Amino acid sequence: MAARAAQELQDGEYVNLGIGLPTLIPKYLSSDKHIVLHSENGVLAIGAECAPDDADPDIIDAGSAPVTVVAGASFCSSSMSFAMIRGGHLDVTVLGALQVSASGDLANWAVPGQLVRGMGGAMDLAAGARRVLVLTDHVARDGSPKLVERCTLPLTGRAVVDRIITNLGVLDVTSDGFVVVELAPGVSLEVLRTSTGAPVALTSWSLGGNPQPVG
Amino acid sequence: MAARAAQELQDGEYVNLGIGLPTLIPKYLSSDKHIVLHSENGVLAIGAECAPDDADPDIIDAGSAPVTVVAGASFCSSSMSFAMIRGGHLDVTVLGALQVSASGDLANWAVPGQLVRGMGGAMDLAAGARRVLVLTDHVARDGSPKLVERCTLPLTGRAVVDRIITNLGVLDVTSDGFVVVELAPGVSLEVLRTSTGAPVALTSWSLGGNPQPVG
Amino acid sequence: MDKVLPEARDAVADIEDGATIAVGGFGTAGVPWCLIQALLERGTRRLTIVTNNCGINGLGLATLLREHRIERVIASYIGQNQIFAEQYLNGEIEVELNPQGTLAERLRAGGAGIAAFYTPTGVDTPVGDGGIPTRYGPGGSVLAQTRPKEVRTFVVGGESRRYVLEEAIVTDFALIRATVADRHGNATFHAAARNFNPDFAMAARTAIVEAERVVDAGEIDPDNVHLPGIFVQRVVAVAAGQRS
Amino acid sequence: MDKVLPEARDAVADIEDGATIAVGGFGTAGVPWCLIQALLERGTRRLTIVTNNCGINGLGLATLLREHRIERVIASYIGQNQIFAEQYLNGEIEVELNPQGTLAERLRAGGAGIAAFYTPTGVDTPVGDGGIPTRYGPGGSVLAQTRPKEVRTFVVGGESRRYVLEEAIVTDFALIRATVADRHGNATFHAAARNFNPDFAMAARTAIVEAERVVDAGEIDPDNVHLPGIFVQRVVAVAAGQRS
Repeated sequence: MAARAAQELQDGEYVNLGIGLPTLIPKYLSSDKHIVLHSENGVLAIGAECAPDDADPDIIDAGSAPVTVVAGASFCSSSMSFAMIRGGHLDVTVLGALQVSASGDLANWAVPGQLVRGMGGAMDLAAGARRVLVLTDHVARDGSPKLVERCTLPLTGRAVVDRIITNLGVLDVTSDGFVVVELAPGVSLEVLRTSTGAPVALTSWSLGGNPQPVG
Repeated sequence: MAARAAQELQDGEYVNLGIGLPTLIPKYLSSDKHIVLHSENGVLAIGAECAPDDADPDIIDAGSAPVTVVAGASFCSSSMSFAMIRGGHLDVTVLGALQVSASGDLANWAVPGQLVRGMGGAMDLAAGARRVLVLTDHVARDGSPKLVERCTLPLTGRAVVDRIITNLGVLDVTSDGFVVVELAPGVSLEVLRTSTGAPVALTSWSLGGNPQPVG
Repeated sequence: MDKVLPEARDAVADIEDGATIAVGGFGTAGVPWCLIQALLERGTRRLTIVTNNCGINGLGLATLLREHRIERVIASYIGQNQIFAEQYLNGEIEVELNPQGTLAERLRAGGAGIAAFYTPTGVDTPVGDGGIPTRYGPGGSVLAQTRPKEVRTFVVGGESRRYVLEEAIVTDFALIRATVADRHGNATFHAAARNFNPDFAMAARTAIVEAERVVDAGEIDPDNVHLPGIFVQRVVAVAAGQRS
Repeated sequence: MDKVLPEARDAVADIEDGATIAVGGFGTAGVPWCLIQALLERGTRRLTIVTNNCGINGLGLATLLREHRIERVIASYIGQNQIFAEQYLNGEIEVELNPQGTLAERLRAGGAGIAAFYTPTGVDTPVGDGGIPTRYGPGGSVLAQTRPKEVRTFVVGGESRRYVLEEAIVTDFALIRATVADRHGNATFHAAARNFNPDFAMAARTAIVEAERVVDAGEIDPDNVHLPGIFVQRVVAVAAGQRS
């Protein structure tokens, strides 16, 4: 999944990777792409994670992990870092999800009845990045669909998600709802559809662009 | 007048001096006071003006005059410079005036029927500085009073002026209108009053604090 | 002009019970450890703390939570901060959760004299619609929750969109950790230790900086001051790496 | 990643008639002389220019005014700028005057995704009340003037006060003069040449930087970048002191 998400990122893009699964993406970035990674605690052009022993305690990412920076990096205040996010200067953000609706609503920060642990920077990223990718398992641990007609959980943002990458495939959010772009190897359209809580359309475009067998 | 205004500035204060008369103030600052001068084009801790030949063309004040900076100086963007102003971080600003009303309204940027040349930073300074001093001739060139009951010119700010220093004396703006603080040497209260377009009160405090003969 | 005080305890000596304090830091970076420790030792109570995450791994602001000095927290993230979560859930503290960018911008606005602003962040979520628990009662019942905020449509750059109104925050004090500060209060920050520190200093009536190195005025390049001295009232020297 | 273009004319080659352009500079400091010259040579017309003072002593943006390329100016100060004054008075250009801090903040807001904000500046003046001439007709008659803006009371830090609502500005392009820029677009400014440049770059869809020195990525200290490369799309090298 992280490898597939890495393919979404284009040379020259400014990208923020949410905590969790998305942090695995850099490992899969091909070296001929120059992607500038942003971290909302005021770091632009993050490099590799580094061993705690080599770490500069002041160079951390938004998950508090020790990191390095690459040539062309800059540090800034939180208000400036979120000016980048909210002002539409990030090309892409990749976020995790609890639920994504067929109209692109994202819920990833709170579950009623459980302790609310705070939204951190997720709402700013959802509202501000030009393209919002979601990277998530296709279904929840209890087997219930995460891709749904309408989110039942509190939203992180309305109509913000552009594309969803799961262990079963890649789906776009369109004005007609979910559209399959790719199926993961060995996954049938039928499996994808039964694992999804809303209709999944199959466009001729997605057929044409899809090397995997469909149906 | 500039010498008298210089006495108003206290050790350790952050001060912005408007263009025109107020720029003469630094010459009269006693050397035992450390005043930090701010210029709205993003300079904090301006020093002396300097000869054009010695000038760094990038170090100018808000009047585009070449200046120096002193130890402890910093440069910043315009938005940050006005954050200092609007956020109440300046202790004092000294501005020129076309009119000041008895309730502290200031008019200093536009005359109906004449070309409006822009307010520049004057409105931000009037709204933002903790203390607004006005430094001006007591009457206009045509002899009409500049200190008036109500401003007839477009305002720079309402109820913003704290103290006025003129060639005739020093007046405070209070809830009772103008109150004389000092008379300039050789100026009688009568002259001050006939030169002022609103009542001028004489408090016992101002009498006590005033070495000049009154009346 | 010399804003340097001898000890951290001198710098926090007038922080009274009930004060509102913005505290810089994100995770372990840029945390004013020594000022927090001095505040703990001073014993001040009923504090309102504005901060991103209110301590980490039991350290920093978590030490004030443990001693029950805090009654209200304005933050963006609780995460795995166990004592913060506990006191929120058991109703001991009131918590107002903000999107992280909104939190930074609210204090930047307070420092810049802006009363309120319209942001796209949080529209059609509980941030704009209200309903985020702010205080829990016995058995996990919700005693108080956030109220709906004004939402308005603006056209910016030709694009029509809805925005939520967020108000500025001004605090009594700010506790700031800098890498270098001069005697006039000018400060610089190393790497991600900058984070909320400059914004929070601007928002406070009295900003107190602990700096790993204190230098004379003129030693910091005027082009590279991250926090101008006009926003800083007090400076205390601490050792690099010193955390209490 | 290399944002450097060979010549200023390459950097402005897609600025079309009718574009809105924010142009940095205050007085003679931080003015993008070479990009303005390239725009002049390109011949682009009907421009809306956002700028503090629209040229000085007949130089900079005044050269575009002289060639009648500008139809609208959003600025804070005309001062002794004779051609600016003339074209405002004779009705050739439309002028919207803003308090200088409001101008900077409107573009900073545009760059930061804030749609609008409440500022104390201009309350109870023609800025808030309306009535500043924006276009003159024959004989000095006023053809159009600013409209009243919303005024609202907020309590900030315990103090109740009235504020006026000001909206963000986003532009198609920004022309920026930097002292040093790297190939990724990170830039620094010397002294008061910074002024509006970082704010204006943020507010533009395409920010073009002319830099007195262009260096490889990594040569600017990451702690001292004044304008992060994420806000910059194009870089052009000019000689220090070069003005056209």
